[in-house]
Amino acid sequence: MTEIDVKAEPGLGSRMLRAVLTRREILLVILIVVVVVWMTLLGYGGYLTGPYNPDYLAASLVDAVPLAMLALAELLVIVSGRGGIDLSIGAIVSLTGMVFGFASGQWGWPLLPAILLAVAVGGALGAVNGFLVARLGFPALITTLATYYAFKSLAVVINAQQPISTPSIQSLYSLTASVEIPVIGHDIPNVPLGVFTFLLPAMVLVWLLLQRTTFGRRLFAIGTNDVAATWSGVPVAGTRMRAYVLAGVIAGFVAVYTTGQFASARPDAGTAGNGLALPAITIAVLGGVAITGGIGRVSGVLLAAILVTWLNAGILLLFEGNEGTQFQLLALGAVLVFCALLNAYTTRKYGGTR
Amino acid sequence: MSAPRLSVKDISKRYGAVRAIGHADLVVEPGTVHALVGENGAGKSTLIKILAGAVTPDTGSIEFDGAPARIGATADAMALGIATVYQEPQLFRELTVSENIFLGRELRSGPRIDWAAQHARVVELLDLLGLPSKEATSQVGDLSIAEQQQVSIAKALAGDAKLLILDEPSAILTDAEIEVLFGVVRRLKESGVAVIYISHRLDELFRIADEVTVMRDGATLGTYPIAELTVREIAELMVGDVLDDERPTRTVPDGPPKLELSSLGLEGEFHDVDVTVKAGEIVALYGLVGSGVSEIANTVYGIDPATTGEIRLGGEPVRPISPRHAQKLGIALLPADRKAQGMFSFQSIAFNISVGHLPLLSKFRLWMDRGRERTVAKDLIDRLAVKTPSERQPIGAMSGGNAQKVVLARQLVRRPDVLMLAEPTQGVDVGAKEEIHRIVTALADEGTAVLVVTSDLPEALRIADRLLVVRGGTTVAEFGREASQVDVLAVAAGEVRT
Amino acid sequence: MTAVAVRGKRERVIAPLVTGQEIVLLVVVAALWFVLWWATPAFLSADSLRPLLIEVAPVALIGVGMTLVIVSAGIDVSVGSAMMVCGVITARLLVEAQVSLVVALLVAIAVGALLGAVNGVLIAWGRVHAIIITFGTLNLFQFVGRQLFGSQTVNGIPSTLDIFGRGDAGRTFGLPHSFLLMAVIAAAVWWYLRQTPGGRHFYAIGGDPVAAELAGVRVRRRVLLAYVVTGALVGLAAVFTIAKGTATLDQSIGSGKELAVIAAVVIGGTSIMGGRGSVLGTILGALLVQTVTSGVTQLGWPSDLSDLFVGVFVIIAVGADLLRERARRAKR
Amino acid sequence: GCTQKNTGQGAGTNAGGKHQIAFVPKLQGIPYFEAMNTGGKGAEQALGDATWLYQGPTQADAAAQTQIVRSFIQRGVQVIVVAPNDPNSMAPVLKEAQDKGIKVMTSDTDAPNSVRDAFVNQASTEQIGKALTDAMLKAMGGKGKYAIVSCGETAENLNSWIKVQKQYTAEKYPEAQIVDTVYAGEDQAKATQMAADLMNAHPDLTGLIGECTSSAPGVAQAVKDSNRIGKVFTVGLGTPKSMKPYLADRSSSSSILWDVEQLGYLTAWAGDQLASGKQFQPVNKVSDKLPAVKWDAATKTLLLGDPLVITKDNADRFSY
Ligand SMILES: Nc1ncnc2c1ncn2[C@@H]1O[C@H](COP(=O)(O)OP(=O)(O)OP(=O)(O)O)[C@@H](O)[C@H]1O
Ligand SMILES: Nc1ncnc2c1ncn2[C@@H]1O[C@H](COP(=O)(O)OP(=O)(O)OP(=O)(O)O)[C@@H](O)[C@H]1O
Ligand SMILES: [Mg+2]
Ligand SMILES: [Mg+2]
Repeated sequence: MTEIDVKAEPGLGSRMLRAVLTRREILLVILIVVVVVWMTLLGYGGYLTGPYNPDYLAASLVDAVPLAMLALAELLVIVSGRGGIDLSIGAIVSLTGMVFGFASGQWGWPLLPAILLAVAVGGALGAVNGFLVARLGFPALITTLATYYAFKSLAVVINAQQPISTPSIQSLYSLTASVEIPVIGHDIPNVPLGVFTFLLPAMVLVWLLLQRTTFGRRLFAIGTNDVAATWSGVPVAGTRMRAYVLAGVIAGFVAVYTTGQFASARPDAGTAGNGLALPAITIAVLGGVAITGGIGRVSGVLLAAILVTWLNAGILLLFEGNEGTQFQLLALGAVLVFCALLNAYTTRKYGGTR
Repeated sequence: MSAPRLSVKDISKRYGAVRAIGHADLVVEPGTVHALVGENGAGKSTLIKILAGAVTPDTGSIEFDGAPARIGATADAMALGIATVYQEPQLFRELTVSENIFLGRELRSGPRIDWAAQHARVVELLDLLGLPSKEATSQVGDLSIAEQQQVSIAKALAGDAKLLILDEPSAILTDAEIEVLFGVVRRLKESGVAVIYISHRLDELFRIADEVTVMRDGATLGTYPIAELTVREIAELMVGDVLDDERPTRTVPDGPPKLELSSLGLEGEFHDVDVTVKAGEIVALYGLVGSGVSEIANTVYGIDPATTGEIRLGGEPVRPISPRHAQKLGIALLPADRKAQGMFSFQSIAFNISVGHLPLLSKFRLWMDRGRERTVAKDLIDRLAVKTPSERQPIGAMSGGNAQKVVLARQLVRRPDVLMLAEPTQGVDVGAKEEIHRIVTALADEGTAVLVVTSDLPEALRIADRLLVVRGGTTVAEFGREASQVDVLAVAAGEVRT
Repeated sequence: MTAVAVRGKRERVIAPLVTGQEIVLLVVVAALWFVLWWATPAFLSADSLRPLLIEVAPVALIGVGMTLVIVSAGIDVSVGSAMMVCGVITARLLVEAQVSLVVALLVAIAVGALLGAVNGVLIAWGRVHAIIITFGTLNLFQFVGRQLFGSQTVNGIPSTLDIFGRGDAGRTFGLPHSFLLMAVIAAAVWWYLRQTPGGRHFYAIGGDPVAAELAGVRVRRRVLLAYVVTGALVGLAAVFTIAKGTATLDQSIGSGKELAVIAAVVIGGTSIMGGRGSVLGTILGALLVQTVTSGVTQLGWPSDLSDLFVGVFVIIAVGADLLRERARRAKR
Repeated sequence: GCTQKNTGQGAGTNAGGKHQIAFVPKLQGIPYFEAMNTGGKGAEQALGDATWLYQGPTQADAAAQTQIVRSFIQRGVQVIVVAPNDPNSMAPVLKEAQDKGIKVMTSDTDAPNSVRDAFVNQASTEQIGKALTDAMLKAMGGKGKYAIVSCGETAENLNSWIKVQKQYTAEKYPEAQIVDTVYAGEDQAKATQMAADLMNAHPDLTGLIGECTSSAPGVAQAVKDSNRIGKVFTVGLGTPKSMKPYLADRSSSSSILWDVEQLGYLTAWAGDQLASGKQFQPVNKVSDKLPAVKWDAATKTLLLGDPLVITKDNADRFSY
């Protein structure tokens, strides 16, 4: 059994193709540029109903905040492996949002303790998922489907269907309003405050957590190969459990954010329509998170959220009437299927994306 | 003389950089049992997978009953009448025994399965193999591993096989079960079926085989009538001329045992295992597949805690209950199944090395000390001569030998008191093997107690100061450095020492 | 007595007819019905059970297909959206093109099968995880459905659809036709899964697709078949749903059905990991979910509590499944 | 969708200097809001100087509505009108619109805590609640038990009507009783099933109210299916076309609504007034069909008129 090195040095062209295909961030950046340029050109050509300009792009980021944050939550649980997924994340947003509403809006708690309570409740709900999945070995998909039903139901029942929107809740809007960035703000568009108060901190924290802490290492280890992780002495169940708890914590912050954004704690905040979980998972997958675990990056998720947000915002200007919101569905579905097929193809051709 | 049942010429097969088979010829006559022997990794399973259509060869030709045969898929092999019992059972836990046996070629009455006909046939087969007929409708998941193995055999027998291939069927069967199996094989042989029989238990070949083909390093060496050989001679053929390579001499420092296993046992796997390893000593545990040898290291490492006996570490009794626990006690294990138990494929080399030592390579056990991590990784890459441009390369893209060194490096970040190595050089090329041996010896020189669990005999003899043979789930003999391969193999394969 | 004895002696040549999970479910449903009857006696009246059966029919029907999908280790979250597409096409054909019921029915089934084929091809040949593909097609089918609705409702659904469960024309032996039809199809699929080689192959694929391929099972064809059958049943279920609705069809058709169906299948004992499950269990699961939903309303509890109970039942079902599997491993 | 919409002009202005009035309904594709759209388009024709825009979310969700409102802000329309799913949730984005110099309004459902310049009310909460109750009790003969099948749990307008119904029933019909209120979402089939469940749970039930346009036909259908026409009476807030078959076979006694197209018309008209800077009069002549629309300056509310009782006799007069 001799080993030989058969790999020849590939040319520049094929290296670039490979980078585009295997590095999801590069593909996403290209797609974002294509969308922005294409929309802008359409705008100049008069095909849009309103200008697709930096102001609009900046303002629409307000929608990217909860989406990207929940996609980060999904990133954590999907990376943890063994079919990890959290369908209940939107329901956690609903339920913790109501708890936050009670604390801040009805019991008159100051903001900080109320936020801490919401986050703690989010973590506790995530711990329910985590306990079932990590400690008892329940399949994640079906477990979180069950808790989705349960949490959603509790969120609606807890205040007899009523949203909470007292003046103290309404004043929270300032948490998310658009602001001018100090110093350089004069020359660039106003960006929603939530991007700075919620999304960026969450991103940085999750990034640090994944890339710089021992927890991140363990998480990638169990997601990549949980047998090998056991053999290396990594506490598999504890680490996986923590991923679900953290997802719940992030959902808690999102609950605070949406409560502020809409000046109202709504029992269906994360579950109205198709809910927030499906888009969050979609964004995560689009961002290059492998559904089989062990692969996923914060930057990919952020770029995917931005792509979808800006694409959606553009579609609303491109299509008038009800068509607009309908074409958003088409865009999301097509982009997801395209990226998934591409993923499968590159996995076969290059042995996996990174 | 009529055409042989099977005639294989010049088969070769590569898996990427690994050459599984370099050159194989094989001729099997109808109505004979043809043994195929060779050391682990010699290419036996690959050859039979080619015959079964599960793997396509790179070169070579196959003739069946005198006619050229193209075996592109398993269905082709089945159509020819080649039935295969794979080394790893390919059964479906949720289906019944009867369904498993007929899967893919169900007996039908109209559109539906003819359950009664299948049942009748299955009962016959089970009878033949000495299994109770009520098992026909049991789900396979409810059966023991040995019973599952017998179901695999029944499955192979269910079709009208002209050529039956059995890949190490006896490894997990009891003596009584083997007896039944041999009865079946003899009957098939009498009815004109050709049988290829792979086994590491050389002694049993004499009771069943007519001819034997020996493989070494991916090549067939030749075919011999079994009656002309002895266990010892077969062993010599398998081992080849590396037989008397020079063995480095090293002196083991005197001292109390570092690791002691006394009457250690694990229900259903092994029993009464007695081993001692001193600091600075290298001890090998050698046994054939199914001897229980592989489980011993796992037990010491806390994967399956022992059910009887005692483990002592530096004289103190310990009871590792998990790998984590074992590591805290200072025990490390290089796992046998590199891919499944050792590698984090799409993660970097540095990641793969540091993952077992996160508290050590972090600040406050929380924050990765990336500088240290890099230094440690680079240091180990140098020390182990891992061939890689950088510590950031993913391990999945590396050759087997280099990947193995990385997994080994993980065990060396902290120098363990006891280092166990399971099949440390399986699927590793000669050069890397050499280096791994050097590293292990160096570690022992620094005072680590080393226990090598291997089924690679030359390796065991080369690096070990002492060698213990495991057979039938227990330690049966001890050899020193001067032992000859043939002696050891003969004992392990069942020769009774007088 | 003697008959029983004779049967007992005869050798069983096939796996047992019903599994433990199914018996447990049967007992649970029976117990729930008893409790509800005790709390509100009207529960066990024809007027109460008939709507329940009509309501169960479409979910159970899609569940039959979903059982095939999940047994072969897949999943389909696009069924709700597919139902919307089938529904609007059928309704518009009936109202605007005035086609006969039979034609509309066949078109619904064909459209459903086509959508299922899209999923099946992408999953089997594109080699992408089923949940991702069907998340994608969920959105794509939604788009198609809404385009077909064109922001309008379809009004004046003809009363010929009453044949599926309404009034005297809609029932036989007091049972609504939609439920009966579902039962017949379920029985056929049950028989297929249990008795034919093709059926058993689904279990083999769910257990280990590579080994199944080695044994000569045509895995991709089977996988495709599972999604196509599910799609076709979604088409029929869409017709049932239109039939049980009012004279107006709106865009809410199908919304949220995927989760309800998956819940029913899992409560019915089908393992989400594939390889194990039965159609009978799925129907009992669907019956259980609807009983809980109706029961909560009939008891006068907040209707949203029913979701909580469904969630708890799913957890219990999965837990029981795990315990059984563990006991089995321990026995070995 | 790729037709030129903005021929060569800079951002923000619009073709021909017309006022752009954008309406965001709770949900697209349901007859009620599509009828409002029809009315609004009619106004566009009649008024001459206004363009009526309409874009609805695919899900009845505040977040989706906000996105659409933002795209309208970006288009630089002059007036944005919203029928909020959750009134409070719309307040912030409406404020944003106003800050950009856009006039903001609500229609169908109010957002009382918002900065809206006007609310176009179909009929007062009191009136609708009372009309529903009176119609129900008229059918039931002034006494008996009835139940309400509502839709979205959080729908502000439905909940406020229900509150009135409860009070008014207790005051005016002491022999009548509301036994249960259930929520079916925007799902007709679920409404039907829940109505059937309610009838079973309360065998002495004689009335059912379908509180929105999807549950109104639903409850009637349930009565029809269980052969209880004449024993259980239903009243609902249903659109004429969807209620017609049920009014005809008497499974529905009457439907309480208002002229939805006219509501759309009035909304467009009001938007046009705001855009051109005109003040509302205490009583406004909007069109021939709307000769006297009242403006309440204190609450900044335009009132369409009294609720309309739709019966089998007048159902044909409406095209939605
Ligand atoms: N799928 C594969 N990919 C890469 N290498 C492989 C693969 N299968 C086998 N090999 C390698 O080919 C060589 C021959 O393996 P094979 O399984 O044929 O040996 P064997 O003689 O059956 O050994 P054993 O006695 O241990 O069963 C080994 O080095 C093995 O690691
Ligand atoms: N007469 C037969 N005897 C034995 N095995 C058969 C026979 N016919 C088909 N088979 C095997 O049974 C399996 C199912 O084959 P079949 O031709 O029924 O597939 P299919 O038509 O796709 O299935 P289905 O009946 O589900 O549509 C295949 O593995 C096939 O090889
Ligand atoms: Mg082998
Ligand atoms: Mg067939």
